[in-house]
Amino acid sequence: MADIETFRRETRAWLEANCPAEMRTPPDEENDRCWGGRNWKFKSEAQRQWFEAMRDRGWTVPDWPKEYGGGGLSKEETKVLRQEMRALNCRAPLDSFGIWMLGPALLKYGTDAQKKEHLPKIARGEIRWCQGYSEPGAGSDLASLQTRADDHGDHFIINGQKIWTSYADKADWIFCLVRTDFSAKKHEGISFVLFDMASPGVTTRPILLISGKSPFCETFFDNVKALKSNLVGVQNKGWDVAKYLLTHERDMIGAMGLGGGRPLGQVAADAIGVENGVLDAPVLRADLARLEVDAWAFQLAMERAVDLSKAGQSHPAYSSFLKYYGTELNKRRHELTMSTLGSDGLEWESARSQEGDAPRAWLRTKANSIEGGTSEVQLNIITKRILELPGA
Amino acid sequence: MADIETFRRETRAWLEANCPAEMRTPPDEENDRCWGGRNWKFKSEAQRQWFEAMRDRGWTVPDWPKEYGGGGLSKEETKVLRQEMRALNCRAPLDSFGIWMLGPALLKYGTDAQKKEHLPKIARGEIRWCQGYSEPGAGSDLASLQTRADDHGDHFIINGQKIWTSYADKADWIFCLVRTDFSAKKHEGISFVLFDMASPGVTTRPILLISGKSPFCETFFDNVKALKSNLVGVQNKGWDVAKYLLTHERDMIGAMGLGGGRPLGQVAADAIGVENGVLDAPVLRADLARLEVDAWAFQLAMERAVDLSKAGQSHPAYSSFLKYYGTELNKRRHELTMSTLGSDGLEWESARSQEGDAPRAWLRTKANSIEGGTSEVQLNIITKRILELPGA
Amino acid sequence: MALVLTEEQNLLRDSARGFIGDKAPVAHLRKLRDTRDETGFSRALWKEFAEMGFAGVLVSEAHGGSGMGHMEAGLVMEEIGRNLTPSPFFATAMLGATALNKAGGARANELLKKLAAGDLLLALALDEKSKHAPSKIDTSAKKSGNGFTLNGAKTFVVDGHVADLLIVVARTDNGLTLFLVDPKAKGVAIERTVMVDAHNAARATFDNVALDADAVLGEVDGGAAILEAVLNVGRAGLAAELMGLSEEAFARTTAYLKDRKQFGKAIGEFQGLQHRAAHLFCELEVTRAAVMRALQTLDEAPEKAGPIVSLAKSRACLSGDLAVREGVQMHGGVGMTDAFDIGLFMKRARVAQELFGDAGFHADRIARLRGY
Amino acid sequence: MALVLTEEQNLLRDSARGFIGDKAPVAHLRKLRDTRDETGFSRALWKEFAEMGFAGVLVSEAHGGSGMGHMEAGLVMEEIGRNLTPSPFFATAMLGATALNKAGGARANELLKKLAAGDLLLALALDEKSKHAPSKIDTSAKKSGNGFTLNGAKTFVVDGHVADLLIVVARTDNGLTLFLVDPKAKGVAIERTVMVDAHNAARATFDNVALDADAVLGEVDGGAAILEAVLNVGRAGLAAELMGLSEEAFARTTAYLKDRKQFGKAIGEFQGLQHRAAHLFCELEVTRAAVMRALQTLDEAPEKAGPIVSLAKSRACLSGDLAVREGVQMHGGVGMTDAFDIGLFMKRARVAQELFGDAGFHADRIARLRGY
Repeated sequence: MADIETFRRETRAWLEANCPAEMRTPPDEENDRCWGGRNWKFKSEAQRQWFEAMRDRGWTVPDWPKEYGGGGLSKEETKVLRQEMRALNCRAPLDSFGIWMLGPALLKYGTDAQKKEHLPKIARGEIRWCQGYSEPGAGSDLASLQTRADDHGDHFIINGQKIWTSYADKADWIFCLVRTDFSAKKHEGISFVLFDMASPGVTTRPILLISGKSPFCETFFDNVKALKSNLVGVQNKGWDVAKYLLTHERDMIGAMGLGGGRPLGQVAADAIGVENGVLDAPVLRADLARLEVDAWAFQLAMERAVDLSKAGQSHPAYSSFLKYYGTELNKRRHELTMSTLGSDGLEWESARSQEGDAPRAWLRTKANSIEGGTSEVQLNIITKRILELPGA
Repeated sequence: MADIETFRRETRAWLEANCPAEMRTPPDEENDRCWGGRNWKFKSEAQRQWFEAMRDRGWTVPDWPKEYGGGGLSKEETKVLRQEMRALNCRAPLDSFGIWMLGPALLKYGTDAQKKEHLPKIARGEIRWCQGYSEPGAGSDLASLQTRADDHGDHFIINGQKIWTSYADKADWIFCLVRTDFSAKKHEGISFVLFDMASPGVTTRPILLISGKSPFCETFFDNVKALKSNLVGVQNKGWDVAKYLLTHERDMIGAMGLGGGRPLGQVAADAIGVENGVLDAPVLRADLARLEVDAWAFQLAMERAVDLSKAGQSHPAYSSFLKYYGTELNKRRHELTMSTLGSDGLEWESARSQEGDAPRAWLRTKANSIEGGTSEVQLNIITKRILELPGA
Repeated sequence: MALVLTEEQNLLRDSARGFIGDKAPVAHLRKLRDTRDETGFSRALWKEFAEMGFAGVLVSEAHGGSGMGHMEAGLVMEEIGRNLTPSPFFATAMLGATALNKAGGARANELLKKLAAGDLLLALALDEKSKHAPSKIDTSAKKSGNGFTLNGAKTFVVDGHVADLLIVVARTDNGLTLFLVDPKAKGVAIERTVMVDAHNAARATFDNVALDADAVLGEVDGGAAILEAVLNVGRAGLAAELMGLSEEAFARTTAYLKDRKQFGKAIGEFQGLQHRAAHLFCELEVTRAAVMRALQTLDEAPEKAGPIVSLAKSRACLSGDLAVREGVQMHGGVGMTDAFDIGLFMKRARVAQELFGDAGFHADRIARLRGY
Repeated sequence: MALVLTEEQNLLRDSARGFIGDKAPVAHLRKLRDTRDETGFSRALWKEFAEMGFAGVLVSEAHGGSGMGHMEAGLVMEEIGRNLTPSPFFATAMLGATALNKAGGARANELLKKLAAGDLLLALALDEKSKHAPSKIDTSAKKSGNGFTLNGAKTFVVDGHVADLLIVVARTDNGLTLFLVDPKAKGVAIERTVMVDAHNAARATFDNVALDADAVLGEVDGGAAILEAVLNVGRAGLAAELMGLSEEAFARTTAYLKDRKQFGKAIGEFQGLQHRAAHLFCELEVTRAAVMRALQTLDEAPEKAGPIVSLAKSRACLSGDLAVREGVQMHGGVGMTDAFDIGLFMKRARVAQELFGDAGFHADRIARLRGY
């Protein structure tokens, strides 16, 4: 434990020295994140400095091996780094589907060549990735996807359509599920391939959401060529990779349950007022108190999930619990945020409301329990894999 | 409307003159009800007086035809009678599964002879009935029942076992579902027969409930003889009668959602205290307020169900809604009653707690959403028959 | 009163349903929103509302109205809810007409006539806090010569930016007073606030606004009674709107459950969704009974309507909220797209909940009335 | 601290699970109940608890205990919960030992020794109202000569009718003071109250009870700090008990879902029940994390434990309540019978919720601490 305390001290000192003050304020969801990629423009000098300092230590991906651009930290050290970053309110230096989703899958299923090719570019924020999973007819029933990849020896020719491709219009490469065997049972003819979004035949069209934002796209493939050297895992066994990756996506989305920013109870106290020590909206107060109870406990459950995983005691389907609970909690938090803000929270276009920050965030949360596998799908997984009930 | 107002005035006057003061206090669930039957002993002279006065007017079953011992009142008059009885807190003169369940089924499916034989005895409290439906292997899936009735020309010989037969040990006759055709599909070989519980071969055994009470029995039939003249409806078509009767049972159980007695908010105010105008248990108070909102609205929904029925606008499966909602509400009310009473409500044996009145009533409500078709079965019925969703 | 519609009410509902569904379906709202329409509703359509007798639904025939009742007004609100129709019906025909009816007098009667003809738009300027709180009024009207000087700020003023007259709730020496204020008067500033539901709302500030004595609606210091009547009517109307909105959202959701296929079958075949849909059906039925009784009470014993109106609004908020949340979730991804209507139902439900007190506000009010 | 058990803790849990499951399964409670046992638990078994080191789990080795910690005590409580075991463990080994530890001094140390050996039973006489309210203490101890005169009435005193000494919370001149009171002293009346869960509880009244100066536990007027420590330990212990109880109820329920057939298949094949079972699983996991952190905090930073203990108790009440309600409903008719165990879990859960504050009490407490 002495070593880890030394590590903690040194890390804290380094973060204090290297994280600019501007990078220690809560980011605006839409405008302040750093996504990297070929065409990335930093939003500020502080953002660039912070990104580069972290990148140079490999701390955009602290627990990846150093040879792939990572920091080579142990699980314990990674946890300490995260704790110290949280203590200083440091922003993430780089947000990336490459880090959260593709990277872990490549580390497990990629060839040496694939790891060497793709992982450092992810770690260094050089290539921005998007995910090609859902299709109009394949949502919860993802395995019924129909995008076809015809085998042409050293490459595939891909035709079809994806939907809900986040930031497809801004991404450089895509990791994509395609059907490579139409005669096999539906889970068995799927492959997992990577290709450049700049390839001829790729087009994207943004989807406007009810929040008025448009992070998602429809993506069309018209005779797109993808090299077989970028097939991850075994041909027709892409479902295994997809499932593995989905658990990482679930962890990420589940973490939304943690919330962030100013405690809602205090927001409410300021907005509504306190009389005799209690909020002047007694029924709302009961809801806020119950949310606080569940959210605090869920935060501990997230912490425990990491500890279980470190101790090798985690159930492989545990991420479905975190995803389900975290997203439902996040929706509840935003419902209560709206109730707390009252009519001020309903303004959609005004400087006063930061162009409807609160209602747009509220509406955006409604997708949490749909994307990455609906809440219903998570409950099915828990039923089948953890409770082992029949017929699930 | 003039006539009905006259009826209201006269009814009120008659009730005031004929309902003894003792019969205008809330009855103790266990001890004060009047069930009638061959072996009935009145609990008090007032109970006898009130029963006989009402019986003689046919008002134990006010809306049944006079020829069968009823009051021959219109729906409108029946409603007025009920309102006036409620206004004076009059107890029901006679509680009876014959009135609530068998009677309506006989009125619809019975032969003239059956009606003349059985209905007046129900109306006059001379025969007490019990219901033989569930079996150990046939609960929610009632139609899979196995009690067999073999056809012997003018009579059946019945063998098998029933469970959850309320008051079987006190009843004079039973209306019973039996299988008369073992080769037909499960809903199609069932018949609905009536027989005397004093018949040779009938035995009953009480089932002790978690509430410590025992209104239910296991009931065994060992070569019991039942006359075919007491077959209700068509042989092998008893399921139609059973379903019709179940809707009446559901209305009855759903009515539990109305609650009764002292408003829980006031009980709480007395038990816990009020500070600054609000209960000194703020989170509990929010739950109580929400219960009050839902319970009051449900009371109106019950009233609307009667009005819809009178207007011929009611859906035949509407009783499943009332049964589901009313029983779930009643469970919630008793949970909150327990929370309101605190440790005083946990005493199981003491004069102070009336021998655990509150906890026993609380535990008893847990059966509400099981008996008469579980909540899950009601939701299935609503799904299929009202929402018409596929595959339900 | 029986909790079923009379023959006449059925006819009115059918006619409102046909008319509003035809002239102002959800596409009507979309168009107003997407063109950033300055008025926020269709003036031509409002004239037609007047011709149908809807503008004057609560105005007696003596004053040029159709002299119907609250039950009937509720039926119109329900169809407005079903179609998410932006309309002055709420602010003018329900709130405005009730204020004028209750105040009485020659000027009010003259205004009622114009209102019923579709020639007068009103807006109630009441709330000052972000959460509805009719007891928290800081706006003041100080006596000044024969008249008053008005100061204060109001928020969530429905139709505030298009109203011909504002009805402003202000504190006077011994209570509350309602004033009819010309929005073009000196010292009045109106800011339209674009809301999440693309319906009208505004903020209004009053900076030493000079009012004549005849700006008073009703009696000086007698505003509380008028306001209570207006709030009862408004809350019941919103409950009816939420009822219509919820039922339409639910109908669209069950249709989608029958239509959308995953895992080789309609998603409505999955019992997990079936039970939730059936539960929602029950919640809506319970709410409908409360809303009907509230509207009936406004017609028959308006002085007793407070608690039952709170019940209706509380229930309509609860079941409306559940209906749109389940609606979006059960629609899955397409439910999240702006191109699909279900999200518009969620947006309007949120605003209608917040207006004049949400489920918690009204549950609290009932608990207080019951002494706990 | 990681939210996983250490190797030693795993061993302890296994040993507690084996021992308690073997010696005191649910049938043990049934027998005590059905024979109307006068003690309400098995004294012989309590001796074995002492031999296992459980009686002195919170007593240091210096005072004859096993010197383990709260995490370990929580593991024992969890197994007690799983088996619904009536035991002095809660009142004596958790509450009593904490009070004595915190008070210190020669007499306390001597009592700790007896306690750890299984030769001393204690009971905390705290609550006076039917809802837990440690701030509402009317019982008073007035100075009288060298000692005090005690007057008041207490309720919900766990093990009150069998305790060798009562720890009575009373109001003194400048605060609260804890007193060690002999239940056989003149003026003390104890009434055993038979509770729904067939566990021990009593009412106690004190009518001019004369107490010596050395009856004071800790300092005069210094009871609040001891009481806070005792309540923290007790609440966390009850949370752990509820956790064990809930998980066992859930395990029995999922087993029944696999076993019971209706409509030609196991009822666990119905998605309506599946989703509810899966949701319940999640609620229990969330609670477990909170309970573990609360117990850890009692070991590592007890002075900061107040809020996290309230979190654990609040969560354990919520998920415990859900577990037993779903348990009975999913068992259907047989779940309603006294012959089946699931109802006993519901009964005990209700009592454990009420003891030392229910979910609402602790949610309210957290909100107050957070300033709203």
